[in-house]
Amino acid sequence: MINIQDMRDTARDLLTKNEVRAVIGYRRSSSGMNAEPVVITTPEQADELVWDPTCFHNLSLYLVEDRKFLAHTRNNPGRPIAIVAKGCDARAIVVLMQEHYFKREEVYIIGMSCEGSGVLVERKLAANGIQATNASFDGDDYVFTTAQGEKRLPAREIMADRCLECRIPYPREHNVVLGEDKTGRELAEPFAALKRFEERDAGERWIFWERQFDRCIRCFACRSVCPMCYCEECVVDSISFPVNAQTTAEEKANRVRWIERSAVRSENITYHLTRAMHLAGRCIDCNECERVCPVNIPLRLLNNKMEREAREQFGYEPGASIGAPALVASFLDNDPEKFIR
Amino acid sequence: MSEQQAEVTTDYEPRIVAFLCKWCSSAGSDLAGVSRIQYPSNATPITVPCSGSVSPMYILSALNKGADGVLVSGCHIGDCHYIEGNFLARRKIHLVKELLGFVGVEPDRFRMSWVSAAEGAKYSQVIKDFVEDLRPLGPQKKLKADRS
Amino acid sequence: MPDNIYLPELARVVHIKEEVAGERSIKTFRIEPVNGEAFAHECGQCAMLSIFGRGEMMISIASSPLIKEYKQFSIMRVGRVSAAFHELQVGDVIGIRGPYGNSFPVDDWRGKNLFFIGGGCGLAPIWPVITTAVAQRDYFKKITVFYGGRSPRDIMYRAELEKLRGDVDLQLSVDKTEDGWNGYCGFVPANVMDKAPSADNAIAITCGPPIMIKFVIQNLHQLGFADEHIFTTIENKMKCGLGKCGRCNVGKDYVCTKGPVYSWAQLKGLPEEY
Amino acid sequence: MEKILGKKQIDDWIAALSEWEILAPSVEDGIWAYRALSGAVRLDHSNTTQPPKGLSFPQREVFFSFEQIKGEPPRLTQKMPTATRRAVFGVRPCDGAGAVRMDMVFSDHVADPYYQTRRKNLAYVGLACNKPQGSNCFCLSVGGSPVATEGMDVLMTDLGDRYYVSAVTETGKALMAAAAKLFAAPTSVDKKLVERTHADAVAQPQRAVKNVDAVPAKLKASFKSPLWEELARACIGCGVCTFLCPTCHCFDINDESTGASPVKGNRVRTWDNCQFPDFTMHTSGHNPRESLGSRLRQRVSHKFQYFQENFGMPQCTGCGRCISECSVGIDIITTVNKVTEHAG
Repeated sequence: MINIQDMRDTARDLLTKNEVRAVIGYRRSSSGMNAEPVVITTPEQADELVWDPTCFHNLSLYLVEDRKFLAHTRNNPGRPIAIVAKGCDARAIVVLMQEHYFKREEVYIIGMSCEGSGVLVERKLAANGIQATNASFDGDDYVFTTAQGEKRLPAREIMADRCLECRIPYPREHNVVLGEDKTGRELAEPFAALKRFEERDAGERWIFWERQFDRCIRCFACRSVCPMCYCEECVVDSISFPVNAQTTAEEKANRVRWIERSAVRSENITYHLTRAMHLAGRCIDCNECERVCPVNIPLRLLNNKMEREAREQFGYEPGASIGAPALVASFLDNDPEKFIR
Repeated sequence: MSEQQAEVTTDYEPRIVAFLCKWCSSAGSDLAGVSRIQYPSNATPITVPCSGSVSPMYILSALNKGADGVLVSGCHIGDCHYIEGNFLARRKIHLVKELLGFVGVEPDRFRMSWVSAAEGAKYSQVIKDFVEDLRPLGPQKKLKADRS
Repeated sequence: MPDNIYLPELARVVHIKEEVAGERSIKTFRIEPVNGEAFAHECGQCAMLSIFGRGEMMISIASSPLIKEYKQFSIMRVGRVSAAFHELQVGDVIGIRGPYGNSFPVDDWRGKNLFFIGGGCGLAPIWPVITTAVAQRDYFKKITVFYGGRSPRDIMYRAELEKLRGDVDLQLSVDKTEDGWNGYCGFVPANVMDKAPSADNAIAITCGPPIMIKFVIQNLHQLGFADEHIFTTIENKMKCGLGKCGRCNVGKDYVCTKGPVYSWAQLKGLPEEY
Repeated sequence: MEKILGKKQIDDWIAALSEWEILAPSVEDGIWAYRALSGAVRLDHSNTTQPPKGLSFPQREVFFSFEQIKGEPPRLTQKMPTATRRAVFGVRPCDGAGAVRMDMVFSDHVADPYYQTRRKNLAYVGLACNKPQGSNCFCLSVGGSPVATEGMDVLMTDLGDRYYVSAVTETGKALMAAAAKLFAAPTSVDKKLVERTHADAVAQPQRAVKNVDAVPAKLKASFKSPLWEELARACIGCGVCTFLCPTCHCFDINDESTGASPVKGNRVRTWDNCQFPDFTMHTSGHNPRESLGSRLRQRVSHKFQYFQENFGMPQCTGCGRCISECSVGIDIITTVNKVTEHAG
């Protein structure tokens, strides 16, 4: 069991000794039970930090934001930035380093093991009729503070599927780590939803996806929350994004309009499939895209499909090692090719 | 309804967008032409530097813009002008194919082949087979943009 | 206003003139309505021009409201739609809707001295004011036009400017001189300070690159111009032109309806988001 | 007109509205939305994920189509929406208030014909909120009320086994008149009960923007406050808060191609929003609102200052969607309260 105070002490210590310029972590939000991301820069703020089953966010997104900001201001800060990272988040950081987005020494990883637990799903919680103001870990349980007093539930009942299926709930890449390494734990069979879905025939699958993609409102929350979607220019915005004083009229005029802005099925599906392809071998299943979707599009199915394909066909694990090549920039002599004529 | 089906089988000509690598498959298609090998004119060839340079975006975009089928064709394994471009294509295209099938697009709408510069006959066969396989599927409407 | 505010009228390009060559070239397009009469406009107003299939863009009307037969637009080649404009031939048909925005209160300025200070393509938005004032020469006292470009080749409306001599005191300048240039060499704000026009009974109208405007305003203040007597136009990205799409929103104003013309006194009350 | 309708008779009322297309809240894929009614109406909904805004201001609106044959002038064909009369059941008062604000925007200066065509054929049959719909409701603090009639054609109040139904507009009266037999005159008991229900509804605890009247001046004074960047630090720059807002109305206009020779296509309006980084970007690359803080400031200031200055009321109606659906906890109530407190 992790003592939250240890995390706060670690952060405070790093800031006091000036070893890092800021700590990216979680704090309590103003609107209810959930944690929210925070960037603290003074030792006094360390007590704001929290660690509980609502720490959903993959904070490595803010490492990307930080990098973009530094590039924009042409600032070389010298000291690293620290980040509180779960197992999945740490794998995301590894992918970013694999892609040379930043260097290892520029990040200080405060690893948090999920041990035998994981983050909760608000919808599952609501289905249990619990309206809580606070949530906390307690071994295999979650404990909630509600208007009717303390409520306890086995974590498995409302835990996120991706956490139930997670085999490596431990940040292997870290500077310090809190909690035990429970690698190999089995709370649920991986890719369970994917397997169930693939039992349907192609016609049913299309009918399913048609309904999902029709619903997309193109708020781009999935893209915005994803640490891997760091491109300066996305195929979706290729008309107006981003120009600077050096961009020539030719460049702007000749940009291909891959996808229209209209939120209609054909454009939505092109967007989501393109995104799934761009995440192949990079997505570490933090599932933030699905969590933030206001219209419940099951994006995890798409990402899982790519992940399993990479694992089973190419033996590829995303975020396993900083030195590993990217999935689509490498190959094996015996890659499948039966489909080729 | 039966009238419509009849229309599909008689008037429907599948439109194929074919991404051909400039070193092998494009030359192969030229050879088919100069050798006067008969094959259907359903494919619109787009020459690309290498099959490895075909972005999944091209494939999705072709389907979005109304292609009934998409072909990616490159040099045989071991013959890539850029040494490993077709190895990379093989992996990438596998993923695209899986993803399209996963969302319920008919697997026969998308195809990959290795055609060398000497294989004019093979190129014509690939196109013939593709057209025949596409015909029963009817027009591709799933990913095609409806901009009414 | 037409019933459907988003439906453009068709207009034919009848004349094209290249003002400035180079990477960001400027061309002036004269257009006439295909059917019926062109809408009336006032000095400083804008119109939304379309090339169908490419899109729309908001451009200030560079011809005087006194000219009814055609409208003129000077367009710099910077983006998707403007690049397509530069491909146009005489006889091509485009779309136009408008006029949009407020205008320079030219009638209020009768009996005053007018100082125009323009830089680069910033001459176009104030050009209708200059030409209208010259056409109604008797209404105004002294008219002075300061205008500068990077080099002599970047001076737009060169021939038209020269024709104004006699009616106006024309002060041309270039940042960098070339052979054959016998005008002022230096930045526009410096030229203004050098000639130091009197602020007595005078209105200053300026348009140009933001950095130029910044220094011009400082210099005008030094010369004794009050904020209420300095006018400029601002630009923001626009899509509808009708105060709805929200892009040009700055403070409580939608620039497309409340602007683009502002006195410096008004502009000081707006957030700097343009 | 004030009437009583038995709960079981609401489906009969709807059946009598044969000239109307009926929309009502339903849940599909875990999402509450106003959808075409199939089967019996359900009004036990918490507020819908999206407001009914899209019915008058759809995410995609084709203005006209164009075709340009070489050597000929372009042919434009206007595409005005068809005028189907639609009645929406179960609209919550915050969304009714939202419709009032949308109406202002789309009729101010000049009328938007696409919006107007859809809106004038749209009737809102509202449902008062006897208790807040969620933990982030704050209508009372922004000049609204859980029992407000603004924007509604009819307002229904749940009295247990029956609805107290008040017509607000002539359209509302016509809707009720279409099934006059189903409605009974309210008794004095009904009248007392509805009064008490409304009073209780208004007395329910809600979150609150503090002293909303003083907010515009304080926001104005806080334009350059460093607090904005701090408050926006976690913002991911997505469009959730604006796309789900009942009053956000920003849009983009683009030409969508349907053919290259001859050039054919549609000019299309799509929703857009001030939180996307390219929203205000000039062609030159200059961007007046480059940072996340400046964009948060724009959203909040537009809701609480600019709209107030132009239309005399805050644009925000307190539905709480932007708070509940924000994935990183950006909270418009806290934001306004913090900034105004800081302004002193």
